Order: sequence, then C-alpha cells, then structure tokens
Amino acid sequence: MARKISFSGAVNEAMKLAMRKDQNVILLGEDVAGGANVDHLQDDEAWGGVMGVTKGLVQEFGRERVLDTPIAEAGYIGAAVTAAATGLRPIAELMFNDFIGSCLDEVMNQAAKLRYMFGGKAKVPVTIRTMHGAGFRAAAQHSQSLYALFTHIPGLKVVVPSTPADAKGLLLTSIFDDDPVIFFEDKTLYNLKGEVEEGFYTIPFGKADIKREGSDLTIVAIGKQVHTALKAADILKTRGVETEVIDPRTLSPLDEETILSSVSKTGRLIVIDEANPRCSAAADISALVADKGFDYLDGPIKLITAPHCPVPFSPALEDLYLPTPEKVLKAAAEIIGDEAIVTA
Amino acid sequence: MARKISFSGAVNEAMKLAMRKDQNVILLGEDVAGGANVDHLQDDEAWGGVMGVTKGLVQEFGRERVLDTPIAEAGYIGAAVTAAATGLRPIAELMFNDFIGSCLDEVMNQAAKLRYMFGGKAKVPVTIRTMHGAGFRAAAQHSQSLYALFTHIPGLKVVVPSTPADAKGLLLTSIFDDDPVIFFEDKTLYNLKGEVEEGFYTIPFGKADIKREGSDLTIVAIGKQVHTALKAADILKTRGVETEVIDPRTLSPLDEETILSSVSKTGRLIVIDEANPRCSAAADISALVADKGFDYLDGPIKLITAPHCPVPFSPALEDLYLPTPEKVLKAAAEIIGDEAIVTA
Amino acid sequence: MTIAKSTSTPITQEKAKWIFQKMHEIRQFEDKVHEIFSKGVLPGFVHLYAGEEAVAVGICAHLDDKDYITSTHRGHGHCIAKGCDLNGMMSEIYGKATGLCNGKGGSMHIADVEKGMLGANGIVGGGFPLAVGAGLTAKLKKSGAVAVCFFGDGANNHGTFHEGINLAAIWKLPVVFVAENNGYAEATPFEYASSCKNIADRAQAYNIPGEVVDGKDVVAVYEAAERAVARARNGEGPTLIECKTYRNYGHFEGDAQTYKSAEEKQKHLQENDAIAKFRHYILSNQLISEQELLNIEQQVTKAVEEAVHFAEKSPFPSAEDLLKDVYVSY
Amino acid sequence: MTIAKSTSTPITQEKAKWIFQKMHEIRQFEDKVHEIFSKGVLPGFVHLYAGEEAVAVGICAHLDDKDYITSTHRGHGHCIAKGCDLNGMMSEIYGKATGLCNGKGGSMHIADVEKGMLGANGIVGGGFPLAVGAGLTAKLKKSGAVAVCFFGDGANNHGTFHEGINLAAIWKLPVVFVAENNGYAEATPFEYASSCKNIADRAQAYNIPGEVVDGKDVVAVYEAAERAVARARNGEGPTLIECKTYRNYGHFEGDAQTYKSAEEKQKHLQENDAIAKFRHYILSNQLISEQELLNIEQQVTKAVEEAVHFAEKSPFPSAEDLLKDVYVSY
Ligand SMILES: Cc1ncc(C[n+]2csc(CCOP(=O)(O)OP(=O)(O)O)c2C)c(N)n1
Ligand SMILES: Cc1ncc(C[n+]2csc(CCOP(=O)(O)OP(=O)(O)O)c2C)c(N)n1
Ligand SMILES: [Mg+2]
Ligand SMILES: [Mg+2]
Repeated sequence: MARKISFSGAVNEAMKLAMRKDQNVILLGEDVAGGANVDHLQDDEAWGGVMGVTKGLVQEFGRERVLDTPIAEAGYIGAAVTAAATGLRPIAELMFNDFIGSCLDEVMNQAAKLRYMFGGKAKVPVTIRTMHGAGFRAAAQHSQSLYALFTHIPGLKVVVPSTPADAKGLLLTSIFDDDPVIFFEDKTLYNLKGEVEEGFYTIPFGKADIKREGSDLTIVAIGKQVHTALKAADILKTRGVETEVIDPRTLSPLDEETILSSVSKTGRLIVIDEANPRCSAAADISALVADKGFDYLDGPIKLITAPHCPVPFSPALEDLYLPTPEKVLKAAAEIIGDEAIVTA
Repeated sequence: MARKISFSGAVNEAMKLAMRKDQNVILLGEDVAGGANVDHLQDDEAWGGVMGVTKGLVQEFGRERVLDTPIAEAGYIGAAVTAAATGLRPIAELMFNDFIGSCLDEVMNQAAKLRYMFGGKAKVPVTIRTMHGAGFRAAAQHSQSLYALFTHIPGLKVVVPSTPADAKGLLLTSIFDDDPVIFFEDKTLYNLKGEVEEGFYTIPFGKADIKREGSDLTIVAIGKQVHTALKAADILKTRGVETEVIDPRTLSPLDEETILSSVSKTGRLIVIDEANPRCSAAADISALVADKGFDYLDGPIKLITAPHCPVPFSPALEDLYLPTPEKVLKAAAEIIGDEAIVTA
Repeated sequence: MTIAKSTSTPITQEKAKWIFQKMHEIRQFEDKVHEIFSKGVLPGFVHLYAGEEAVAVGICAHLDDKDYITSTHRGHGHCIAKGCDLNGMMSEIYGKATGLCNGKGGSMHIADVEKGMLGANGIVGGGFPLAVGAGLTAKLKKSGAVAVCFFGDGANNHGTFHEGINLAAIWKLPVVFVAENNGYAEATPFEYASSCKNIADRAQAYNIPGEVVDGKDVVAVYEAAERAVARARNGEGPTLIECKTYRNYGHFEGDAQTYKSAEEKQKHLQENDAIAKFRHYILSNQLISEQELLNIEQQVTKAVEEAVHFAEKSPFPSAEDLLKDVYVSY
Repeated sequence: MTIAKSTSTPITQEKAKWIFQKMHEIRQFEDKVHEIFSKGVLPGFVHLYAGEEAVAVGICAHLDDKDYITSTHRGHGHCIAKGCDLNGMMSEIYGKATGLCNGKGGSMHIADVEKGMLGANGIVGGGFPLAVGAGLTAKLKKSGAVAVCFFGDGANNHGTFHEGINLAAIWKLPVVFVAENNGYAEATPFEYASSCKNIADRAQAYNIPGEVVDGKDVVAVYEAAERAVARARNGEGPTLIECKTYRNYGHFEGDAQTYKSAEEKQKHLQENDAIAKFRHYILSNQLISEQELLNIEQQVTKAVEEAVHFAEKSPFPSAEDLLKDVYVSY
C-alpha cells in the first residue's frame, strides 16, 4: 500500500528494511546515531544524522550495527570497503558529498578497483550515502553536486534519485547490490513528499524513468532538476510543446536506450544538471546522443547547468546559480526556433 | 635558439628558469630533491624525483627552496595552497595524479575556492605538477589520466601538454599564473625529444595549437594522444582524408573557438582522450560542439577513449586499453561513411 | 598531564581592556546572531562561538596583522579576536555585498586575508595544512610571523591533524596548534571519538610541547600562548595547546542539544563563564574600574547593533558578481 | 623506549621449519625477481622485500587463513608469509592469465582474498583503513579473526595512519599495526620525514601498546606478534609493533641507492642478515639439523625456479578479459 512520505522518510525506511532483512547490513558515519556513550541520552533523543535521516535506526538495531564514527572519512569509508570485502554489507554515510576530498582514495583507488585488480576474486558490496545539492545557502563547500567525479570512475555505480519512491527502491537495490554504489541525496529534497509503497521493493539500476511523456522535446534531468524539468514541461505544454522528461535515476550504469529512443522520437534534447558544466553528467549525456543519436537530432543539444563557478553563499547569487524553468524555456525556444516559447 | 631536448628536460628547464627569475618560486614534493639530511650524499647524486625530472634543482637552489616532504599529500599540497595565498609561488609535485585521493580536499575545496569564497580578496598562485597516463605497466593505481576531475571543478586551471616545447612554455605560464594550475605530465612522454627554444618563454592558456592542418576531419586530441592523432592523420592522408589535429593544451580554460572553427571547416569531429569515457574531457568537447557547432556537423561525433574499466596491469591488456591509430581509422571510416579507410 | 592554571599576571591594563572588549564583542555578536537566526532571517548553517571566547582572545592577544590564523566552521570568534570588522562580518553572515567576502562566503567561509585571517573553513581538519603553509611562508620569507591553527576536538581525529603537525615539526615552522576541546563534535563526545585522554597528549608523537589549559580562563590561555608564540618566533617550532572549553549554544543553530545534560549546561553557562571570570579577575586585581567595564560593555552593545543595522540596510550582491572572482584571469 | 630482543624460545621445531622455509622462499623469490627484472623481462614497478623477511614471517607465524593482512607496494613477502602460491604470484608479476589476479593487478596489487591477503597496495597508507574494516568484520561477526596492517616508515606520516589507528583503538578492534621501518621512504630517511624518534612512540597518542622490535630477529618479532595477536583475539584492541629493518635492494628495481652508505649496506647485508641469524639460532638451539636446512633451501630453490617456469609458459590474458570483473553486474 502506498502512502505519502517524505524523501528522507523513504531513505530511512529503506535502511530499516535492509537492516531487518540482513544482519550483515550495518550503518556507519558521523552522528548517524548521535550522542555515543552519553549516559543520560535516550536512543529516541539521539540525532540520527545531521538532518535526522537516520533517526530511529539505533533504537531498533543498537549501537553495534549503527556506528557513530570520528571525523575521519578516509578511515571509516576505507574501513567500510574491506568490511564489505570480508562479509558485511555496510552503508557508510559521507555526510556531504563535498567531503569526498577527505576520502577519495578509499573510493576511487580501493572500493572501485579492488575487484578488477584482484582479477574478480573480491566483491565490495558497500553503499555510500551522501548529501548533495545547492539551494540550502550552505555555500561553496557544502552545496556541490559531484556525481560526475564518481561517474568518471569505472567500478563505481552512481545513483541520483529524484522522488521518495525512487529513493526507497533504489537505496534497497544499492544496499543489496554486490558492487560499490554512491547514493546521492539532495538535501533540498528531504522534505518533499510523495507516494511510496510500503514494504520491500527494489528498482533496477540502469533503467531510466520516463517521468512525463511527450513527442516534441526530450529533457533528461538529474536528481532534483527532474522537478525543474516537470515545471518547464507544464509551461511548455501551454505553449504547444509536448515534452518528454527522462530521469536516468542511475548515472552509472546509464540507460542509454531510453534516452536514445526518446530523442529518436522528439529530435530535440535538453539536459538539466545543476552540477558545474565542464566534464559533467550533462556533457556525458550530450556526448552519448551526439554520437549514437546524431541522426535523430533536429537541432543542437542544449545543456542547462550551473555556471563554471563555485556555489555562492548569498541567496541572491545562489538563486541565479541554479537551473530554473525559465532557463529551460529559453533553451527550448532556441532549439525549436520559436522565440514565442519564452515570452508567450 | 632551439635544440632537441626531452619532455622531462623541458619541464626541468622551465622550473630552473622560474626559480632563477623569482625567489618566491619554491618546489616541494616527495623526493623532489631526494636523500634529505643524508650526510654523504652529494646533491648531484640526489634522485631529483622518482623519474629524475627535478634533478639538479636542489644543487642550484638549495634545500630551502627544494623541499622534500613526508608522504603526506594533504599536508604539503594544502600547505602549498596557503603558502601561495601568503606570498610564495609554490610548485607542488603530486607524484602520480592517482594520489589525488589523498589530497582532493586541498585542491577542490581550498585551492580552487579560496578566491571566490573570499570575495576576490585572495589569490592562490600554486602550480601542482603531476604524472599521469597509461602504457607504463604501472597498473590501476599509477596509470590514470584524471584531468576530467579537475576540469569539472571551477577555480582550477588544467594543462595537459603533448610536446617538450609546449611543456616548457606552458609550465612557465602556469608558475607565473595567479590562479591554481594543475599541470599534467604523461610519464610515457618524458623521453620524447623535440625542438625547444632556449631561455624564458610562455604559452598562453586557452589557446589550442593546430598540430596539423586539414580540411576533411577534425581530431581533437589530449596530451600524448596528439601523437596517436598525428599517426592516424598520416595514414588517413594516404587514404585521401586531410585531417586537422587540434591540441587544446589547456582543458580549463578551453579554446572553444579554435575547435568550433575547425569543425565549421571539416564538418566532422573525433576526440581522442585516453581517460575513461564517462564525464570525460572527450565528452566535454563533444558536448561543446553538439551545442555550439551542431550546424557544422555532417555526422556523429566519435570519441576514442579508454573503455569504462580500470587500467589493467598485464601488457597484453594495457595495449588493448589505450587508443590506437587503428581505432581512429575505424571511427573516421564510420563518420565519413567509407569502409575503405580502414582496410585500404 | 595536568591542567595549567594561570599563576602570575603579566597582563597590562591596556591588554586587559582589549581582552575584555574582544570577549564581549564575541559574546554579544554571537548572542545577537542567535537571536536573529531564530527569527528565520539568516541563511544557511551558523555555528556560534559563544562560551569559547577565552580561547580565541587569549591566543590572538599575542598576534598582530602580519600573523596568520586558520579557523573552523565556528569562526566568528576567531575573526573578532583577529580584528575583523563587525559590520563586514555581520553583512557577510547576511549574504550582503558589503560583507567581508562580498556575501560569497557566508558564516562558514568568512575571511579577511589583510588581517591575517585565512578563513573559516567548512571542512573539519581543513586548517592544519593551511596553517603549515602560512608558517612556511613566514619561515622562508623570514617575516617573523606566526601562524595559529584553531581546531576542534573533532578535527583532532582527522588525518590532516597528523600530517599538518608532523610537517610543522620536522620543518620547525612557526605554527601554534590550538585545540578547542569543547567536549563535542556535533553530538559526538570527545571521549568516544578520541583514543587519547587529552588532545595535548598527542604532542609527544611529534616531539613538540603539548599543554592542557583551562579554556575558560583567559589568563591561562594568554600565558600558554605567550610561551608558544615566543617559541615559534624563535624558530623552535610548533606547540600544541589544548584548551578545555564548552560551547554555550548547539552545534549549529537549530540543534536541540539533547546530548548535553542539564547539570553540565548549568555548570558551564552559569558557574564557569569565561567572561564573568575575567571580569572578576580584572576587578579583584583592580586593573580596570567597574564603570569602565560597563562602558566597554555598552559600547560593544552599540557596535553590534550598528553591525546588524549596517547588514540589514546593505544591498545583496548583483547578478554580475556571480561569475566574478572565480579566477584572477581566465 | 627500548628495543625488545628475544628472550625465551617458544618456537617449536615445526614452527621453526615453517619460518625458515618462508624466509627462504621470500629471499629466493625476490632475488630471482631481481635477476629477471634486470634482464628487462618484467613489466612495471617492482619493489622487493628481501632483507625484511623476519617481519612478515615472524608476524604471520601467528595467523591462519581466516585472519587478514593488508599489505603495501612491497608486498611479495607478505603474500608468501600468508601462504600465497608461488606460481600464482610469479605469474601475476609477469602479467599472465594464471596469476593470482589473472594478471590484472601485477606486483603492486597482488592479492589472495581466500588466504586473507587483502592485497598489496599502490597507495602508501592505503592499508590502515582497510585493516580496520577487516577488523570490524571480525569483531561484528565474532569470527575470532585478527587483521594485521603492514606499513612502512614513510606511511607512518600519512593521515590514514592516524585515522586508522584511532578508529581501531576506540572500537577495540582486533588489529595489529606492524611498522616496517627500513629507514627510508624511497630516498627519504625516516629521521627527516618523521618527527618521532620511533614509530612505536606514537602508540601513546592512541592509548595502545607500542613496542619496538629488532626486525632482523625473527624470534623477537615472533614473540612480539604473539603478545599483540593474543591481545587482539582477546578483544583488548590494537597494538603497534615497530620492526627496525632494512631493504637489501633499492626502493624499486632500477634505484641506484646513492642515499645509502657503503658501511650501512655492508652492515645490513653481510653482518646482520635475518636469515643467517635465524639459521644460527636454529643450529645453536639444535632445533633442526643442518642437513635438513640445506634440504629446505634446495626445495625452495626448486620451487622458485618452477614458479618462473610456470609464469613463463603461461598465456597472457585474452582480449575479453579487459572488460571482465569491473563489476559483479552492470
Ligand atoms: C571533513 C568534514 N567532515 C565532517 C564535517 C561535518 N561537521 C561539521 S562541524 C563537525 C563537528 C566538528 O567538531 P569539532 O572539531 O569538535 O568542532 P566544534 O564544532 O566542536 O567547534 C562536523 C562533523 C565537515 N564539515 N568536514
Ligand atoms: C599516497 C602515496 N604517495 C606516494 C606514493 C609513492 N611512493 C610509493 S612507495 C613510497 C615510499 C614508501 O615508503 P615506506 O612507507 O617507508 O615503505 P618502503 O618502500 O620503505 O617499504 C612512495 C613515496 C604512493 N605510492 N602513494
Ligand atoms: Mg568540539
Ligand atoms: Mg621505508
């Protein structure tokens, strides 16, 4: 049965179900329980993560399986890698994806490469959950969307959900997947509510979700930007443009087929990605279509991304930094060659 | 006057000239001098880097300005960042670019963002020299080409030279540039010899070099792959295809104009990049052209990259991993629509 | 290892005034930010320094503009102690164009390089290497400057602690590492996350002096800093000072602080307040008259109110600022 | 801190044989790789373990297949001591399909997870967190297993040293950290890069036992390991053992070793050889007959030659292997 729950509730529920199902699933990270060894603290008063996303897990599963860590990302993320290789199925929380700078080696050179370097004789079923995204007024070091870095690295799987229902199903898939997965959670989506089925279900990797069907224009949008795309699509419809909105859901693996077949139908492509533009996931999807879908294209591929600058703190600037439906309209007008789309 | 010197000799010469010119230029890294505090060691017997690229610098400039460091990349790369912000002009050597996992924070969150976060009230004139590239049988953790990661990050400049002459001029530009620069040196190019002017000269950033002119096909190639492109161009010429080979030299900033104007002439684009394909520099260049150069294109944009897998150790596999002129011919045949180009 | 308490009084009247004023500026600034934040006016994450004033002020009392400090996410106190302008600070926290960083940094990245304040830092442990770099410049340029690295008990377990202190030690750099041990990293107690009893105990691993100081006693901090700064300026290398302290507010604004016990809060906020303690010290040593202290307190109140006013009436940055200052040139 | 020397002899005849054989396997394997490398046959970077045999063997004498080790770029010795197959190892170093990692890892990534050998590692300091993870599994699964982290004096200054040991200490994990202090990291002397006198001194920073051992004396290493492994298995947490040792060859094959003095080399290679020392110990304690030792030596020589033969006649991986095993599924 489906109910409306929040994105963060869906993430929480997925972890709960996974930990119930399999003793080997553990959770570790900074303050994922919170208040470790504080005598007077009741488990239900414990933080459960800086945003409360892991709240309640320590109550049910205890501090043996919900481990607060020191601020030592290389240490505990690296530990999660071999914990996975030796029989556990850890969920490691990297509080903000911006902190990957403290533990990239463990992700890029260890988790991602162990299996290959060992000739297939190891597997690394670790899931790294991490927050990303701008719009929270959290400034340059707490607002990045760094999934392109991980998508570049073979051996990793990269998941960027946009809705509560996807978040739950994809997180369950991530946890029980036998490869290392980086699971991105947009902090500005946590309060978004949506229909979510109760109980255990999974969503396969590499299967894009068509969030809206349309015949005139394809928009591929990543994470939160799916909602920007949907808003733009609503407006575009009033201006006579039927937009297909594709949510790839996983960037690695990427569902090339769904994207290509949509473009084969619409002939036009916009990609929305709030990350910085250079060597981005947006560029990656464009390059895919510029090669394998070139013959379908009726016009240039437009990318709506952040500009090539860090995330500014000031709300006034951060609002300019992010993609908006208006930017999408402008791009659509350009490829369709109809100025009226913007101004109508 | 020009003489033939090696790529590593050119890099060495650039550092020498820079250190002579400006007292504030220092060099730090693991074994960049070598044998620190060893009594019996004459400076001319000191390693000068694991590949000998910095040999002789400690003799001329002393151990105050040529600093051996512990194996603490976060520590000394981070130190170089503020040393730069407080008045020095450090060259920091990250021995292999694969080791960025130990110090990404210092590069991504500190060096790249300081100026912006501080509202323009700081500058960070640090140059990080680093080795990259496959083909050395150095396996998965010592063979990557990670320039895409850096190109993704605003605030950094990214240089990937392909010849001794470019290496020298671009390194001098890097050192005297007021922004943080990541300077990539392909370890398999070190012994390559080429004509290099004596004395001090610089090469501007953001200016691609047309390594060969042609009218039928544009190949943009990065670093060592410029030589693959040139070899392929030689063969293509015998098959009636005139190839223009563009070496962007700096990936950030990128000379969009030169690339676009070449494609406007040839109508066809291949990008060669030995890095992994997803969210790569190759994809980035493709996306540029699929947007701003779409109308020039007569066919799909083909990318010749490594496959989506780590660099294998076995020579038998590593040779398959890398781009080759043959792979270029195949791609050229495909976009030109002439099978004979491969087999002729 | 025992906790060093203040023994003598090397503090002049002038210094005492400066210290008292700076401590007050920090306290009142932070109390004001807390008040404004609760109204929902301020954007983003804000971490307040109230309660820890004695640390930043006791240390910075030995520094001048040519000296450097690196700071943390909890950086307002360091800024004020290092002489940053209150108007510019408050504006920055509001995200206004008149902020110290033109509104681009915010609370977590507030900086003033001219004053030697090399930035608050959103990355825990980020400051260690940065302080080493500033120390390296000082040493190579023989400028006589010192670099102070403020860091929390949480940061003490990050790899950069180890790399930074080891580097400073082998190169004998003029760096002072100042641990602000307020007992918690977010909701995680120091004792849980750290295998050492005192952070200062770890100094032995680098063959440098380590000292534990009562971080609520600004005189004790002042004296310890004097020794460490002198050592640094003399080319003898780094020192690690651990100040046992407490943060009066939550980790960030919005934290319910369930992990703190009522007794603990009572003890720190009521009985062991650093400013009250220093006030008492001043009066019992007859360094400054009570009336003058009251004057200072009132001036500070006015200055903080003026800062809020300045920030509120300042404009936001404009659209063209978005792409400015990513590079010097590009 | 004093250097612990062997005092008693808890070593049985059977153990002594095993130790003697393993030390020989390492020495002869590495001498052979050195010889082949100089002919230009072997690809890539090769770092030889010869000279340090007593460390890997003395430690691994207390481990079985369920126990884990993490290793370094200088990993052949750890592999052999942990029971990896010589044929598979040599093939791996040749990049052949019959290698332990199907030729995909090579010398720097040689591994055998079935034997608990979690891989050589091209990243200095990479092993600390990995050992912690294996220790965490052991603890949570109550398997009784121990994880040993071998690391060099150079790695001792990397941030992961600090993070890894602190984690193991606060979680009381069954991990033994074994420093192989061979005096150099590449061409950089330990004394230059490290602010501590002994690596073991740093144990105090984590409230765990630290011990310096003569790493040329396999009996001393064996005894120290016994204490540390017992402690780990008893749930008392990690230990840091520092073995003072020396590498007989250069940092990697091709290193001219100008930083080593002639006397130093003479001392270590001639006068203070770990194998000669243990041979003497065996004979003077009449543990094994000289004839039997000779037999072992010869068997090892044959086994190493067989390994080379096996590697040389083995095929290279085939084209379809390139894209295999990047993922379990994709
Ligand atoms: C590398 C990194 N990891 C985690 C965080 C999230 N974080 C911000 S502050 C904080 C706690 C810091 O504790 P401490 O060092 O004791 O400083 P305090 O807040 O007590 O002043 C954490 C975990 C971060 N900003 N950077
Ligand atoms: C993170 C990282 N930095 C640098 C290197 C290059 N490197 C490889 S081995 C080595 C020296 C290691 O010294 P030590 O830890 O003492 O081990 P030893 O070689 O003496 O066994 C260095 C600097 C590396 N592989 N990884
Ligand atoms: Mg704290
Ligand atoms: Mg060593």
